[in-house]
Amino acid sequence: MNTATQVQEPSQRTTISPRLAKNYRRNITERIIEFLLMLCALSAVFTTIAIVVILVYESYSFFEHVSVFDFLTDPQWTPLFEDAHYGIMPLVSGTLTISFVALAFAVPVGTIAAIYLSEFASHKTRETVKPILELLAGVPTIAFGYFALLLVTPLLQMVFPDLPTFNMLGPGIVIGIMVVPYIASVSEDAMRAVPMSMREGAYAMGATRFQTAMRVVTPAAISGIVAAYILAISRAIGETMVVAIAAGQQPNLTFNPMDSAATITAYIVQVAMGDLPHGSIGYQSIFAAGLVLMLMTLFFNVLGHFTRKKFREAY
Amino acid sequence: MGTASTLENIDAVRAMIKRAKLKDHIFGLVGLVCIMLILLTLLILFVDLVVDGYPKLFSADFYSNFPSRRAAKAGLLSALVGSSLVMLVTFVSAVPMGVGAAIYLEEYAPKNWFTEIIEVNVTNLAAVPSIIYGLLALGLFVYTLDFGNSILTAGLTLGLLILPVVIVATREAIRAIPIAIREAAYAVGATKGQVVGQHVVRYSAGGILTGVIIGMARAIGETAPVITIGALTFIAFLPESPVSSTPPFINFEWLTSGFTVLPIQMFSWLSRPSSSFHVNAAAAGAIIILVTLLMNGIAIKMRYNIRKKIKWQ
Amino acid sequence: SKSDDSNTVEEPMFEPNAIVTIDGSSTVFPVTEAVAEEFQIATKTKVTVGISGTGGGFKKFCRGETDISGASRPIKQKEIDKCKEAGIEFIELPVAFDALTVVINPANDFAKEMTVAELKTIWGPEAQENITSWNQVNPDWPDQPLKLFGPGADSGTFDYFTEAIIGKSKSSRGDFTASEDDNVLVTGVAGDKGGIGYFGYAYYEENKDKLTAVAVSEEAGKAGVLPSKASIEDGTYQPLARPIFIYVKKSAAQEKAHVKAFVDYYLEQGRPLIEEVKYVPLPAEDQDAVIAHWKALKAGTGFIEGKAEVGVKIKDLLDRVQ
Amino acid sequence: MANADLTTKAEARDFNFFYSNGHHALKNINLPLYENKITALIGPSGCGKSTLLRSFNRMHDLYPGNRYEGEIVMHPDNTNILDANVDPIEVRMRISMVFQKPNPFPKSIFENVAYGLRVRGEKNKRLLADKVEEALKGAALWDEVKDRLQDLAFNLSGGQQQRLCIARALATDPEIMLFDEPTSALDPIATANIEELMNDLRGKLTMLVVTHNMQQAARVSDYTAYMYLGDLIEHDKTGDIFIKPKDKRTEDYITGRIS
Amino acid sequence: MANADLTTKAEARDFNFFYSNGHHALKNINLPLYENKITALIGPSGCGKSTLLRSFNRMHDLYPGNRYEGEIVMHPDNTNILDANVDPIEVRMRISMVFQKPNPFPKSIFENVAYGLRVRGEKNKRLLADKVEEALKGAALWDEVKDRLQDLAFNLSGGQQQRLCIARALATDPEIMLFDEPTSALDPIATANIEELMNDLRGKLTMLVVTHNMQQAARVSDYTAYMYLGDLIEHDKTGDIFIKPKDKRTEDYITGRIS
Ligand SMILES: Nc1ncnc2c1ncn2[C@@H]1O[C@H](COP(=O)(O)OP(=O)(O)OP(=O)(O)O)[C@@H](O)[C@H]1O
Ligand SMILES: Nc1ncnc2c1ncn2[C@@H]1O[C@H](COP(=O)(O)OP(=O)(O)OP(=O)(O)O)[C@@H](O)[C@H]1O
Ligand SMILES: [Mg+2]
Ligand SMILES: [Mg+2]
Repeated sequence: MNTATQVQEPSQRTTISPRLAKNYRRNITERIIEFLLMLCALSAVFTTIAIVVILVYESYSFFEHVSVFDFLTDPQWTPLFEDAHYGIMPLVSGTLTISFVALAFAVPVGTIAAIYLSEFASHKTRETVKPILELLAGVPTIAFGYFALLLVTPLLQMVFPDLPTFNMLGPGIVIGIMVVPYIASVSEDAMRAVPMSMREGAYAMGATRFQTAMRVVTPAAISGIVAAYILAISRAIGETMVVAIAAGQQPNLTFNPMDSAATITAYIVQVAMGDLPHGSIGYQSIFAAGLVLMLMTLFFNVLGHFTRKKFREAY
Repeated sequence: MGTASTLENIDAVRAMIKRAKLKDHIFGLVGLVCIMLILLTLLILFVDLVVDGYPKLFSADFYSNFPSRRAAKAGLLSALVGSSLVMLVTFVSAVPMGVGAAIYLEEYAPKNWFTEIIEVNVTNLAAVPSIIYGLLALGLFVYTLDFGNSILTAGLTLGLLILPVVIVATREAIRAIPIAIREAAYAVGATKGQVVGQHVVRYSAGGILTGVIIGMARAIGETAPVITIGALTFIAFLPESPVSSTPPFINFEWLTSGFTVLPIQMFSWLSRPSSSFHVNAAAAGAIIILVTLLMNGIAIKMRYNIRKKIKWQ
Repeated sequence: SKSDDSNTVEEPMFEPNAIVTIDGSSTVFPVTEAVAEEFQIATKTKVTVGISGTGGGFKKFCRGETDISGASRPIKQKEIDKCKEAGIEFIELPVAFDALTVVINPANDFAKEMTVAELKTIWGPEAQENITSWNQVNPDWPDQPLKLFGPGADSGTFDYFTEAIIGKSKSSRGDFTASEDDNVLVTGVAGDKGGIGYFGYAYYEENKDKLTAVAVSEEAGKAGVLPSKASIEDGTYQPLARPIFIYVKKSAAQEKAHVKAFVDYYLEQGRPLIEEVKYVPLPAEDQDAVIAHWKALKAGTGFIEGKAEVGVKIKDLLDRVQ
Repeated sequence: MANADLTTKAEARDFNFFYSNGHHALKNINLPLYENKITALIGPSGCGKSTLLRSFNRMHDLYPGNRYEGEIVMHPDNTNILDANVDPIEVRMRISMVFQKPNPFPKSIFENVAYGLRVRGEKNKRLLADKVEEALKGAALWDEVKDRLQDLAFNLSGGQQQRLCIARALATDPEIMLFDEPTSALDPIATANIEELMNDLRGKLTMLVVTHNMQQAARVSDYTAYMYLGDLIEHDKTGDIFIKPKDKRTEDYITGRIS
Repeated sequence: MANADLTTKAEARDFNFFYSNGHHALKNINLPLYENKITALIGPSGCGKSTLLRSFNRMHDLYPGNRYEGEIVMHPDNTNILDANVDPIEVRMRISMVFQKPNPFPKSIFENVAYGLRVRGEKNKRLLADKVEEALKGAALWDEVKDRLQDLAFNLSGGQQQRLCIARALATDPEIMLFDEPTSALDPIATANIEELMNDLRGKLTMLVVTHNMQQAARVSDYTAYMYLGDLIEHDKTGDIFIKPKDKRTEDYITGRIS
């Protein structure tokens, strides 16, 4: 084919619109825009770097006084006392225990709520309930703190008469309530993302809603759901005011939720509220604690990021 | 194949279906209970605060008085103004930056390790505990940059805090715009800048705004980072007004002013010895919840309207 | 808006942008806040009162950022040095008394009176994990679990209590529920039959219905004394009554008319306000001595090397400064 | 077009369908499905082929607001499957369906095929294994997958996935099988495989096949129905429809004047 | 097929295309587009029709990693539009495109059509209005929308939206128009309208049309090219291709043996 293409004199390339003459300037503007936008994107990196630098810098001074070994193994955390001990373990145990209680509450409730919203509720219910659930995230956390101290713990004391006023169970459950919306909403999104054709496949086999939800939709969305759990863990670990108010601020090396305890966050905010001079070891200790907190959440966040990524590849 | 096995055992099959559907009903009930549990908590919390704060909530003085040592006289004025000004700084610092970052990530960023780092960073920041932002502010804004515990410090801190929220919301809004729209614009000869400016940003504006509102609603209720920067202060006057009637009409003195915000005011009332202050605290709590409810409500309504108006095919 | 008539600047007595900046102890805060509020109404001058704590307050004070610093303990030698470096001279003014109050649950009818030694047994560092029951403190008391509540280890109150009871500042057991928010302590003691805690007198005053105050005796055999206005004024509530201070920057007192006016107001009109916020005013003659001290602008501290002293007399303190 | 030798397995009678937005998608459809015959549904895009097919297993019940009118009757029991008293789950146990895009579950190959039986409460392992093998053989997939039954179904190729979906549908011994453009997402070779498979099943199973490929309809079906804008225009032996359509619109479509 | 009367408006010469994942989607394509003629591209799904079409306005540049090899030359200026020195924006200003699914901007009808001119920096209101009217008339849409130019484009029906997209493409006086299955998302009536419109434009504009509907190719095009698995198998006058295809694979496709 194609033998008869007429031979054409290569004529001069003409610009089609006068605007094309501005080609060069246009490219410059486009470059500048791109560069500015990249700076914006880098702001996220800068923030992270700033956080890390501040935490590491202040912690460095802290670790000049306290050996890392003591920090990790000493069973007592009393940095502000005459007989100062700098063992982070009691704060970590408090943090983990409260997070565990929170998740023990939030995972079942949040997952069930997500499955209900995604597979059982009518479109209208879902569209009304979901935003209301998200409103919970907007409630100031100090309100939740007093809610835990003045309402939930007394209720729990009716069941467990020995429960002290300050304990990890009450605030744990309240944090659980606070993170349910995250779990419900992110899991629900993951379930929504399961293509309708997959559900139709199950229903066409004669499956009931429950069977479809449990045996097809949930497994298909599992990595998204797990990512939601991980997000919830880092939320629970990072929650501050509820624990500061209701858990007792007592650094106990214990995993018993019926005890009172302090968490890393509660310690930081307690110290930040008190009479602590800048540059003292006490001041530095909140940054060392903050560094540990940051590392813990970082671990879970990165875990979550990769789970989500895997999940995105599934379809 | 083909002999009607289901039909032959139809009674057994029906009984089996009935059993299976029972689980449907049970689960439906359990799900409803779970949701009710959460909704009821919200309701109890709110009603409790409203009931406790009732005498204050409906008194005009409460909104126009400064804090006072006397519960009956103490009002929210400086906290209201403080929260508004802090939110202004938060808005100005977070929104352009967040939207720009999202646009870069969605429209410009090449797929490489560098972008990957930024992405991991953003998701990571979104889950960094707010108290860490407080420490950042303490170390960076208060002591290194010497901004003190000013409106500027608080606004920037909360701005950084909601930056990931804005980025994520904007990215979602941008992703909702079909590729086809971009290709259509490119196909008539638009440049990348034009596609971004005249299409992407414009069509995602509603989505971006809802994200911003949700982020701001979160910032309004944040307590821990603001406490960390040391904002527990008795402030019985208002900062310099940002606008004035004489040239140059705007000033920035207010940025360095001390301040108080709603959750801090609530917190400080709660820690008063006299329980008569707890009425004020409850009223302040109810107002914070109301404001966040309102903002979220607006965001949801907006999202709904946008979806109704622009239905991508 | 409506508030204009009462609070905002209408006819300021001083230049329109004059601000009295105060920071420091949360213990002194209620008094200073009350004074600030009234002063603002009277003179239309702006006052800010921060709560950075005694230490945080001095930090700012010695950097020259504030005019006045509230303190629930005397200034420390380190802080004095810092101030000196920055060329800041200060005037130390005791303004009122606070009484640390030991409280127990109302259901507790055996420990209404306690000696300092008993308190030391309960709160000393050796007690950590050892003293867990009331009968370990006093064999006459029942075998009831001991639940402790106290202010955070970085507060002036904690410093003073440990100094007064244990004999060494910041020396205390660590296994107690600590909170900067005294209402949390109130809730804790009120909610626990075996509870014991301590905090400023004002919190006890407001929560008398939920708590019992402990009468403290200095040594066994002596009768216990309950905290009250009378027992603090006459010096019998020992060792837990303590003075609280404001430190005024001398240069500000000399150069800034509004700061001077504020301190004048504090010392001369403060009495009813101090009572209103449930602190105990200084006895009349001490008050006069403080005013004289202030008028003379005598800079420096009356404490030796910045060490707190339990049961120190106001007059002695003032006299030591020349 | 009546034929005395034929048994009617199911038939739509004066059947109308309305989508929740009020759209009247099917108008007065009368269509018999003859036992063990393949009926093809053809017609331009949007004419209602899928809508009709999905009515046969009440798939539209999944989305609220859709409305059926008229009857779809199954024989020999003469049940109107649209009746409000008839449980759609029961209907779907008798009639299975294969979709346009292969939609295996995120499970192993074995579990995919066994799913229908598990839903029916079957727990006997031997029986499950037998049934799965039988269904995979019926779907001409056994030889390709017999050594990796525990592999995730997603690891199969598109054509294999579609045959897996057919095996899944076959495993429960359905009375009728519905196919909605079963090959339109597949490449030519996979398409040929599926068509061959349908030819194998011909005579054993009643099938209803939607296709927008007329050549496919001509190749695989015994009967063909032509739809246009929600109406069933013509239904007849496939040979007759393609050689001498009675209706002008059918002719236009077959000759490509409408697409 | 050589024809001395024809002017070549553009041609692909030994053109190869590789997707970023390394897929060699087009292999040694040689294809002339004759001036003011309609060329149709047919072939089974996945054969590379869209890929070739989108190479003509360098749409692939939008996605990093895609690679062109060989030339696509435009006449009379003899520009190789794939040349790295040629700005793809310039190419797109000379060659416009209509997509499979109507993709109007969420703007008013007027602004949709005016967009290409605005991008070219045109601000004169009179001129814009004239051009928009002309383009809408050219797209046979003017009478239907002239009273509601400020309405949102989404409020139009699918067929109207597609004609709007054609108007948008026409408004900038392109030298070539590309159509990628422009009717496959439309109902038969809208399809007929679009085909009629293309017939109206015939002789005024060089067009390249991808379609998977052979009847459509037969109806609207002057020349037809048949592609298979990335190769251009045959290119000839439309009548010749459909009546006496030279290649066995073309014949198989046209007679429906491959689909
Ligand atoms: N969920 C729905 N709600 C409202 N209308 C619908 C819905 N689904 C389909 N329709 C409309 O019903 C009509 C028939 O659609 P249907 O999907 O049955 O067509 P089809 O013949 O299968 O077409 P195709 O060949 O494109 O699959 C169409 O006009 C379609 O727009
Ligand atoms: N973005 C991409 N990356 C990698 N491969 C692609 C991409 N897009 C298409 N392909 C592959 O390139 C080949 C040609 O695709 P193309 O879309 O051009 O086919 P087509 O002929 O237009 O088919 P259809 O009729 O389905 O539109 C196919 O094998 C396809 O899978
Ligand atoms: Mg269909
Ligand atoms: Mg294509």
